[in-house]
Amino acid sequence: MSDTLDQAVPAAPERSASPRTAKDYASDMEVRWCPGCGDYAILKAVQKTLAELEADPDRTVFLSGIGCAARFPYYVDTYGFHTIHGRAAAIATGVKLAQPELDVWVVSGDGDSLSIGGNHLLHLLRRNVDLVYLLFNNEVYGLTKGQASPTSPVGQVTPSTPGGSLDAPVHAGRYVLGCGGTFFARVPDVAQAQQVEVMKAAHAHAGTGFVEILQNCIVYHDGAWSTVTDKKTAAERQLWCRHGEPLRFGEGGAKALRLNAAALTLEAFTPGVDGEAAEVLVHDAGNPMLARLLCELDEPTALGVIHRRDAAVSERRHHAARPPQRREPAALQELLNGSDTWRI
Amino acid sequence: MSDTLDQAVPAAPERSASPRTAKDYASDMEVRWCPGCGDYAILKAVQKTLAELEADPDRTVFLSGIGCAARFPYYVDTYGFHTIHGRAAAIATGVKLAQPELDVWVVSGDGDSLSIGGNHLLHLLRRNVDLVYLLFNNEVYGLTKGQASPTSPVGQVTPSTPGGSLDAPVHAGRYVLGCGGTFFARVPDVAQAQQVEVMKAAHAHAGTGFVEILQNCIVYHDGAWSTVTDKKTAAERQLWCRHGEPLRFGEGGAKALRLNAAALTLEAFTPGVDGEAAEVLVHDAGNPMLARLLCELDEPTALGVIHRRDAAVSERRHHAARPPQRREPAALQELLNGSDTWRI
Amino acid sequence: MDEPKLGEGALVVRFAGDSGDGIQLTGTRFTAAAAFTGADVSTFPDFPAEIRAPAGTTYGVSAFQIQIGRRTVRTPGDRVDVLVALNPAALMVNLDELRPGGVIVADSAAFTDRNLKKAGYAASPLDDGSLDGYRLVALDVTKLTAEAVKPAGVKARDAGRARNFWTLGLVLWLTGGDVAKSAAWIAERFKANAQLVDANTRALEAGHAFGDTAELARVEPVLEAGPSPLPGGRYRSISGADALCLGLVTGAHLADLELVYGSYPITPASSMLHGLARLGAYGVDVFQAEDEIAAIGVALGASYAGKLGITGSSGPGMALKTEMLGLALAAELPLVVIDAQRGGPSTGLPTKTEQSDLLQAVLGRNADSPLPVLAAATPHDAFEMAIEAIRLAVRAMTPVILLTDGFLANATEPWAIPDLAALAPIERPPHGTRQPYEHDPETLARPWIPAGTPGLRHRIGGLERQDGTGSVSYEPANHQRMTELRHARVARLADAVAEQAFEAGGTDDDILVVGWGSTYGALTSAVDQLRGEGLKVAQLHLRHLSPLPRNLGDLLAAFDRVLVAELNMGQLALLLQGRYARPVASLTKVAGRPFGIGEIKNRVRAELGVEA
Amino acid sequence: MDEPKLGEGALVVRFAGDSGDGIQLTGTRFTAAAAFTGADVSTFPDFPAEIRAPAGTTYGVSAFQIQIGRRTVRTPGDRVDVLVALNPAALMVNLDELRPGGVIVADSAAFTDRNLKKAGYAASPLDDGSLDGYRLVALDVTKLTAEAVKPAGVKARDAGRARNFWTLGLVLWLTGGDVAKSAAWIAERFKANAQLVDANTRALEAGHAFGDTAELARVEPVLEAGPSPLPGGRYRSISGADALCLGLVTGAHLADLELVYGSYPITPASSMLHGLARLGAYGVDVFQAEDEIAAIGVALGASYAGKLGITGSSGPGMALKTEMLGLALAAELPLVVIDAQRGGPSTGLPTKTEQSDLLQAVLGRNADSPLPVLAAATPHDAFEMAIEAIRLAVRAMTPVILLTDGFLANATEPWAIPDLAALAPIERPPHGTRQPYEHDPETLARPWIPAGTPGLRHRIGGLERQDGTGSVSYEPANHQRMTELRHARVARLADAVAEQAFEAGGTDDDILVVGWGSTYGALTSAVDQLRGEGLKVAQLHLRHLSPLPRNLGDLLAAFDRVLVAELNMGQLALLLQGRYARPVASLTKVAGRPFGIGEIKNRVRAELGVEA
Ligand SMILES: Cc1ncc(C[n+]2csc(CCOP(=O)(O)OP(=O)(O)O)c2C)c(N)n1
Ligand SMILES: Cc1ncc(C[n+]2csc(CCOP(=O)(O)OP(=O)(O)O)c2C)c(N)n1
Ligand code: SF4
Ligand code: SF4
Ligand SMILES: [Mg+2]
Ligand SMILES: [Mg+2]
Repeated sequence: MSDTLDQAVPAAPERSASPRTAKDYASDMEVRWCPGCGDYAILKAVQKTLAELEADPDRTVFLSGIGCAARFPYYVDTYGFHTIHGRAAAIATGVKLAQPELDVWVVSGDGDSLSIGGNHLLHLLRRNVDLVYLLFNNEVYGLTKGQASPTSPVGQVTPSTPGGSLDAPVHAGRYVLGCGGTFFARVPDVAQAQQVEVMKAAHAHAGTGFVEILQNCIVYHDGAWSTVTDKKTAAERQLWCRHGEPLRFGEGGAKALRLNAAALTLEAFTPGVDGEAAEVLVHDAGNPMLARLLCELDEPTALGVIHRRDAAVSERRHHAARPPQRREPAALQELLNGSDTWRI
Repeated sequence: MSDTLDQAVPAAPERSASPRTAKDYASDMEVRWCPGCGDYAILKAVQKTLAELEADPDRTVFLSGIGCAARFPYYVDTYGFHTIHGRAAAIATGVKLAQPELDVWVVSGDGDSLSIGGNHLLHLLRRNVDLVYLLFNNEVYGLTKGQASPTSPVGQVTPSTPGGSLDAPVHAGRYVLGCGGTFFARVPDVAQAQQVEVMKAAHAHAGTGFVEILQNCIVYHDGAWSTVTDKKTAAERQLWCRHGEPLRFGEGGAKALRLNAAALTLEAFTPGVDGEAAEVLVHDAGNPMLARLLCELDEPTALGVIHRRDAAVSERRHHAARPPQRREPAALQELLNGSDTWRI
Repeated sequence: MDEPKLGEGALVVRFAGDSGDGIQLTGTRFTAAAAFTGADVSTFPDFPAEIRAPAGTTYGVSAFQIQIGRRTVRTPGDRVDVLVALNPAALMVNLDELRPGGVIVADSAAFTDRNLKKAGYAASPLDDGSLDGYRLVALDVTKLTAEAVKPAGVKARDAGRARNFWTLGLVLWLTGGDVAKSAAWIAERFKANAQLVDANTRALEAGHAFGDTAELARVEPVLEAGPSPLPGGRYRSISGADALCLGLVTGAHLADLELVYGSYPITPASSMLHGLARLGAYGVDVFQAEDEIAAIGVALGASYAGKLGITGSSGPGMALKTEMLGLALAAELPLVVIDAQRGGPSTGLPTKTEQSDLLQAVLGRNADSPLPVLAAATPHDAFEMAIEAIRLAVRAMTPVILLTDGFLANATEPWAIPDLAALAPIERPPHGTRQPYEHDPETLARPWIPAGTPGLRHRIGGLERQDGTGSVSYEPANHQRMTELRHARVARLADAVAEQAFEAGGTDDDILVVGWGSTYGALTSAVDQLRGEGLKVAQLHLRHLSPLPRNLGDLLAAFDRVLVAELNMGQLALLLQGRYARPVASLTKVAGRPFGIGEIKNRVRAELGVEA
Repeated sequence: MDEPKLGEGALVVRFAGDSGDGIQLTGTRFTAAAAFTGADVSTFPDFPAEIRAPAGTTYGVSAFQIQIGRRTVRTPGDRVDVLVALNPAALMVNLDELRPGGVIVADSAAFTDRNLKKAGYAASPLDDGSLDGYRLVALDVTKLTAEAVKPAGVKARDAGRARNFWTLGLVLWLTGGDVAKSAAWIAERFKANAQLVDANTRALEAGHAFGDTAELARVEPVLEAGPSPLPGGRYRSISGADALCLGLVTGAHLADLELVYGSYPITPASSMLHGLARLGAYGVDVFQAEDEIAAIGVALGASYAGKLGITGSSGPGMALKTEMLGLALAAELPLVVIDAQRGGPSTGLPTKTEQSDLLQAVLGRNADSPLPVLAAATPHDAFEMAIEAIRLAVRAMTPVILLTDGFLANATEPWAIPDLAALAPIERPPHGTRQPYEHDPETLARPWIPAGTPGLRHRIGGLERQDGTGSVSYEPANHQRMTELRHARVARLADAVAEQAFEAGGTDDDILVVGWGSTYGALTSAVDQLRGEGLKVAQLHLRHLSPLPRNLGDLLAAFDRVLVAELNMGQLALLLQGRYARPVASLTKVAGRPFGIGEIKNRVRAELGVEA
C-alpha cells in the first residue's frame, strides 16, 4: 500500500471538456519530489500553461526518460509515458510519426538529455519534430543521489567527483543551436509568469520548442542558479529577450547590450553613460548568430525566447511524402502477386 | 586464403626507428576500398603527415568505429583498433586516460560519428581529449551500401529514402562548435598538401583536433563535393582560412569576406569593386563566433583551420587531479584495515 | 557417395565472376527462366564483403548458386554441377565445390597473365591440365559477345556488359532451356533504350545458339518443359527478405493496423529497410533512425500511439535494443522485432550466415523478461511468420522477436501466391473502459489504449506496475504477481499456436532430428534421403522457440535419440535440455555457411551406428 | 514454529523512521557497538525509493535491520524482535515483520494526529490496544532527548537530531550493551564542534540511563561481553560494496596493474563508483562516462592500453553494455564487469534486490559469446570474488562478469581483515614476441600487448580474426576454429578453479540445495537448522556460474532430489538442466526481497515430504 503510487482511475470523458485552471491538469497522484525542489514550481507553471492553452488532456502526451524530472508525467492528468533513461526523444519521435496531431511534451533532466540522451536530442532537433522539450537543468544527477552531471561546473564536489568535477560542462544552449535547433528559450524555475509565457511560445512553435529551465535541486546542488535568480541581483543578472525589443537589463532597463563588431562579441553598457542609445541591440530571435552570442552570455544571463526560426517539421514532411495510399485488399493482393508470375 | 586480410607479422623493432616517408607508414595489408574512393587520397595524406611528424609508429594508435572509413587502421603500420559502430571516441578516451602519452588518431565516417556516435563525439569534444579526429564525410553510408546518412542533403535518393532524404542534415562544423570543440578544420580529400598541413595543425593542437574531410564516395554518392572541388570552380568556391591572414578567395584572391554587422553575417565582396580593402576580415581562428560564421558559409566554403582555441585537456586534468600515489603494500594493507577495527 | 548424381532430376549451377560482371543479374534471370518451366528452384547469392573490390581479386568474387529440380529441391545444393567462371579468381575460389566431372564454363579472355596472378595462379589452369577431372568449356566469351552484339552498334562498354547475357544464353542451352523468358525480360527492362535491347538480346541468343551450333553436349535438360514437382497454382519467385516485408504488410492489413518500421542500416537486415521503404503506399512508414536504440524507440512510440511498431536489425544492433525491449515488455505494448542473424561475436562476419542469436532472443535481457520468439524456415515461411509475429504481439500485448538470417534473407524460391481473402483476420480486442493494466483472464493481455484515446488517459512506464490500475508499485506481492503474469502471458501463447507436427516420420522412428530456422531445407532434404535409404529418421522443425510448442516435451520424450542441428554452438540444444531436462545430441556448425545435406546425413548415420 | 526463539543467542533489531531521522546512522552505530563485543552481525539497510520523501509518509520510511548473535548469524533475520519506530508511518510499514510478543520502542511525540493520518491510522495504535500482542515501550523520546541535551545549549534543530542517539542509548541498554564505543565515535565524528559532541553524548547516555532507571526489562543481553562465535583475528565491519572496491584494488595490486573504472551512475551500482572514486591514491582512475556504453568503452580502451579496465552497472545499464562486451570478447582483452542486480524488467524496482540477470550474464549476447561469470555470496566473499574476477580476466584474456545485487551491496558483516602478504600474486604471462592472436596452448589466451609496446604493433578489432596472426579472416574453417576456441578458453578456466565443495552435508544426504549469490546467508542458515533437526540436507553454493565447476555435474548426479533456490524465476535451474540434462526442482521468489530462512526450510521439508 505504502508502496504504490496511485494511478487515477480513467477519467470520465466529460472531465476532459475544456478545463480552464491549472488544477484541472493535476493528476491524482501524490507528488513525490523532495520538499523545496524546484520541480514543484515547474509543475505548476506547466499546468497553468496547459490551462491557458485550453489543452485537451486526452490529446496531450507527456513523455520522459528517467530522473527526478522524469517523474513529471505522473503529475499531469494527460497521457503519460515514463520511459527509460535518455530515450524519451526517440520514443516521442515515434509518437509524433504515428499521430502527428497529438500534443507532445518531453520532460528531461540534464543527465537524461545531455549525458546518455545527447544523441537522440541531436537528431530530434535536426529533424525539428513538433513538440515541446523541457530540460530541467539542475546541474546534477538528482535521482541517483548527487553525482556530477554533464552541466556540472568544473570543481563541483559530488560522490563521483570527490576531488571536484574535472571536465568542461556541456552548454545546453550552445548545444541546442549547434544541433540546428529551431527554438531555444531559457527560464528559471522560480519565474512563474515568464515560464508560462515561454512555454506557450514553445508550444506555438512549429518544431521542437526547446526550453531550458534553470532548476534548483535543493538536496544535491542547492543554489546552482542563485546568482541569476537572487532577488537582489536579478535585475543585473537577468536579460529578458523579447523579439523586436531592445536588449536591456538592469534596474529600470538602464543597461543594454551592443555588438563589438571587431571582437564579434556582445558587450554590456549603459546607454547615455558609456555609449549611445542607438547602439542598443534589438532582439531578433530569428538571427541564429545573435542567438549564439546571447545564449553564451553569462553576466547578464539571457532569458526568454532566445531563438526561434521557421523550418520544416519532420513528421509533416514524412506524411507529406507518403505516396497515395493503396489500402484496399485488391491493391495488396496485387502487391503479393508481383509482376512476374507463372502458373503450374 | 582469399578470405583473409593479412596482418603484418610484428615488425622488427629496428623498423620503428624514425621512418621518414609516407611508405614507411603503410601496413602490409591490401587496401580494399572501391577503386576511385576518396579514402585512398586521405590514406596517403595521413601517411605523409605521419612521416612529416616523424611519428613513432609504436607510440601511435589508430582507432575507428565501423564503416568504409573505419577500415583505415588496417592500412597504417601503427597500433590499430577497429572497434564497433559509433564508439571509437569512447574507447579512445579510455586509451588516453590509461596512457596519455600515446599519439591517438580516431577515424570515423559521417554515420559513425554523427548518427550512432553523436553522443560520444559530444563528450569527447567537451572534454577536449588530446587526439586527432578525422571525420570522413561522404554524406552517405558506404559500407552498408548507400543509405542516407545524417549529413545527406534533403532529397538524396537512397535505398532507405527512395523518395529522397527528408530530414535536415546535421552540419558537422556547427555541431562540433556547438559541442564546445576547441579545434575545427575542413579539407577536401583531393587537397593533398592542405590535408597534411591541416592534420599537422590538428596534431599540434592540445585537445581534440577535429578535421572534417570532404570525402567522395564514388559508388553511392559520387560528386557530393564536386561544386567545391571541381578545378574549374575551386577558386570561387574554396576559401582557405589561415590564422592572421585576410579571408580572401577567388581568382588571385580577388574576392574577400567582410562582416555585415547589422545582419550578423559574413558577406562576400570584391575589394575595390563593391567595397574597401579595409573591410576585408582577417581570420582569427581563436574567435568562436567567427568560426561559426565561417563554418556555415556555403559559397564560398571555408576550408583549412577554421577554429582553434586553448582549453584544458581532459586526461591531463585527470592525471593532475590524482592524489599522491600510495602503491606500496603497507599502504594498501592500511586501507584494508580501515579505521575502526577490533580483535576477537 | 552421398550426393544424388547428375541425372537424378536436379542440377546445381553456380555463376561466379567479378562483382562488376553482373553475376547476380545472370543468376536471377536464370532462376526466373528455370522457375517458369515449372521446375523447383532454390538459390544462394554470395556477395563479397567489400563494396566494390578491385577487379580480378579473389575477395572480390561474386557468386550465385541455384539448384533446379524436376523434383522438389530445398537447398541450393551441396556441390556444384556447372560452374561458370568469368575470370581466374572466380575459378580459384569456387573450384573446391565443383563435383568431380562437373562442367566448367570459363571465359578464356579473362585468363590474362595479370588476372591469373591476381588470382594466385602460376599458370593458366585452362591449359596446364589441372582441370582434367572436369568437363572444361573454355571459350572466348568476351570476343564471341563482341561479335554477336556488333550489329546493334552499341559502345564497347555496353558490349562488354552484354557478356553476362551471352553466358546466360549458353547456360540456358546447356540445361535444356530456351531464351524466350529472358528475352522478354530484356525487352521490358531496357525498353527506354532500343539499342541496348537489341545488343543484349543478340548476346543472349548468340550464347544459346553457340551451344547448339558448337554441338556442346547438354548437361542435363532440367529446363525442358515437363511435369512440375510443385502443387498447382500461381507462382512467383520470392526471397526471404521480400517475403518478410510482404508478410508484415499483410499482417498489418489483417489486423487493420498501419505499420511504423524504425530501423538503422545493418547487414543483412538492411534488405528489410529497403524493401519496406518502397511500400509506403500500403500503410507503411519507414523511419531510418540515428541508431538501433532510437529505431526501436520510434517503433515503440508508434505502438504507444496506436500504430504497430516494427524494428529490424542484426546481432550487434539487437544487442543495443536490449534495454528498450525490456521497456516494451514492462509497458506491455505490442512490437515486432526482426533479427536477421549473421556471424559473430561482435562485428564478426557481417555477410555470413549463422543462427547464433537464439539465446540472446529468448533469454538475453536483464531481469526475468520473457517474450515470444519465432523463427522463419524458408522464404515463404518468412511471409507466414511475419503475420504470426504480428498476431502474437497484438494478442498478448508484447514485443515478439522473429529470427531470420543472412542466408534466408537472400535465398529465393518459387512461391505459391497466397489469396489474401483466405487469410484469417487478426483480432484486436477492443479496450473498452478496462483499466490500463487490467489483464484479460484468457490472454493475460492488458488493453491497448493508444495515446490520444478520448476519456482513457493514463500513465505507463518502466517502473513496476500494479496489476490492474497500472500505478507504480513497489509492493513485494505485486511484483511477484506481475513477474508470474509476464511469464504466464508468454507461456499461454502456446495454446494459441498449433501443436508441433512432424516434418517427417513419427514417434516410431529411431532418431528424431530437430532444427529451426533456415536450416530447414538442408535438414528436410537429408532426412528425406535417409528415409529413402530406409533409415528410421523422424524430423521436427521449430518455428516457435518461445514459448515452445505445448506438445514438444512429449514428442522429445518419445525418442531415445534426439539430434538437434543448428548453425551455432548448440543453443537450441541447451534450451531444450534446460526446459525438458532430457539429454539431446547436438550437431553444430559455425563456419558462416549453411549446412550441407551430406554433413547432416553423416551425423545421423553416426548416431544410428550405420555406415554410409 | 520455525524461528529460533528469543533467548537462543541471537536478536533482530530494526530501526525505522523518516529518512531525515538518521536511521541509517543509528543502525550503523549500533552494528559497530555490537560487533565490537565480538558478536556476529548481519545487517540490511532499506532506503526509500524517493530521495527525500515528505516527512511522515509511509513511502518515506527508512529502515535498518540487524541481527546480532552470540552464535553465527548469516542473515539480518526473518522476523524482528525489537522494532524501533520513530513515527507512525514506521510502525505501519514494519509491524508486519515484528514477531508476536516482540518489543516496540515508539516515540510517542511523533504520534500526532497529522502523522497518524499520513500513515493511515484512524486512531493511535499506542492507545487503542491494537498492539496488545507486543511489548510496547512508548516514550516521549523527543521530550526526553530535549531535556537531556539542554545543558549542552545547542539549537533546537540539533537537539531534535540528537533523538537518534538517545534511541541508540536505549536500545544499547535493552540489549545489554554499553555506550563507550558509540561515545568515542561521537567524539571523533563531531570533534570540530564540542557543543555537538556534548549534546549527542548526553542524549546517548540519557537513553541508556533511562532504560536502567526506568527499570525496563532487558530484551536479550546479546551485547554483553562473552565468547565470540567468530574465529580469532582482527576484524572490521564491511559492506558488500566496500568489500568489492577493496577487492578490486587488491586484485589489481596482486596483478601489478593499475585500474580504470569507467562507470555511469545507477542504483545500486553507484556505491562502487563512489567507493572507488575515493581510492585514487591506490592506482585507481575513476571515470564517470556519458552513458554505460561509453563507460565500458573507456574501460576497454584502458585495457587495450595496458591498464585493467573495469566497469560496473545494474540491469538496464548491463543491457546497454552488451554490444561492447562482444567486442571485448572478440578482441580478447581482459575486462571486469560488475553487475549489481536489482528488480526488473526495465526500470523495475531500482532499490529492490533480485538475482535475475544471471541468464543475461551467461547467455545474453549476440552470437556465440561465452565469458566467465562469477557471483559473490557475502560481503567478504565480494572481496575474494573481485580478486578472482581479475585473476580470470587476466589469465584468459577475457571480459569477466561478476554478479552482486542490491542486498549484498548494502549488507554489512564483521570481516577478518586479510593479510595482503598472504594473498597469492596474480600472474601475467609476458607477451614476449608472440603473434597478436597466438594462443597459449594451456590457457588459450592470446598475449596482452598493450598499445604502445615497442616493436609489436598490430591491429585488432571486432571482425573475425585469423587464429595466430590476428588478421581479419572470413575463412569458414577459421571461424569454426575461433568459435570453438572462444568456448574452450572459458571452459578451461574450470581447471584453474577449485572443485565445487559442499557447504554442508555430502552425497549421502537425501536432498541437495543449490544456490548462488547473496542468498548464501539464508540458505546456509536454513540448511543448518534443518540439519539440526536431523534432516539429511546437503548444500552447494556456486560462485562460478560460467564455466560451472568441473565436478558439478557429478555432484548433482549423486542426488535424486536437487532444489535450486534463487531470487528469480528459475534461471540457474534452467542453466543446470541445460548443461546437465537432469531435472532439478526450483524454489524462486521475485518480491524485491531476500529469502526468509523459513520459506527455504518449508520448501525443503515439502520436497522431503516432512511436516514442520
Ligand atoms: C540506462 C540507465 N542508466 C542509468 C540509470 C540511473 N539513472 C537514473 S536517473 C539518472 C540521472 C538523473 O539525472 P538527471 O537526468 O539530471 O535528472 P534529475 O534527477 O537531476 O532530475 C541516472 C543516471 C538508469 N535508470 N538507466
Ligand atoms: C551497431 C551497428 N549498427 C549498424 C552497423 C552497420 N553499419 C556498418 S557501417 C555503417 C554506416 C557507415 O557509414 P559511415 O559511418 O558514414 O561510413 P562510410 O562507410 O560512409 O565510410 C553501418 C550502419 C554496425 N556495424 N553496427
Ligand atoms: S533530489 Fe533534487 S531534483 Fe530530485 S526531487 Fe530532490 S531536490 Fe528535486
Ligand atoms: S562504398 Fe564509397 S566510401 Fe565505401 S569504399 Fe566504396 S567508394 Fe569508398
Ligand atoms: Mg539533473
Ligand atoms: Mg559515410
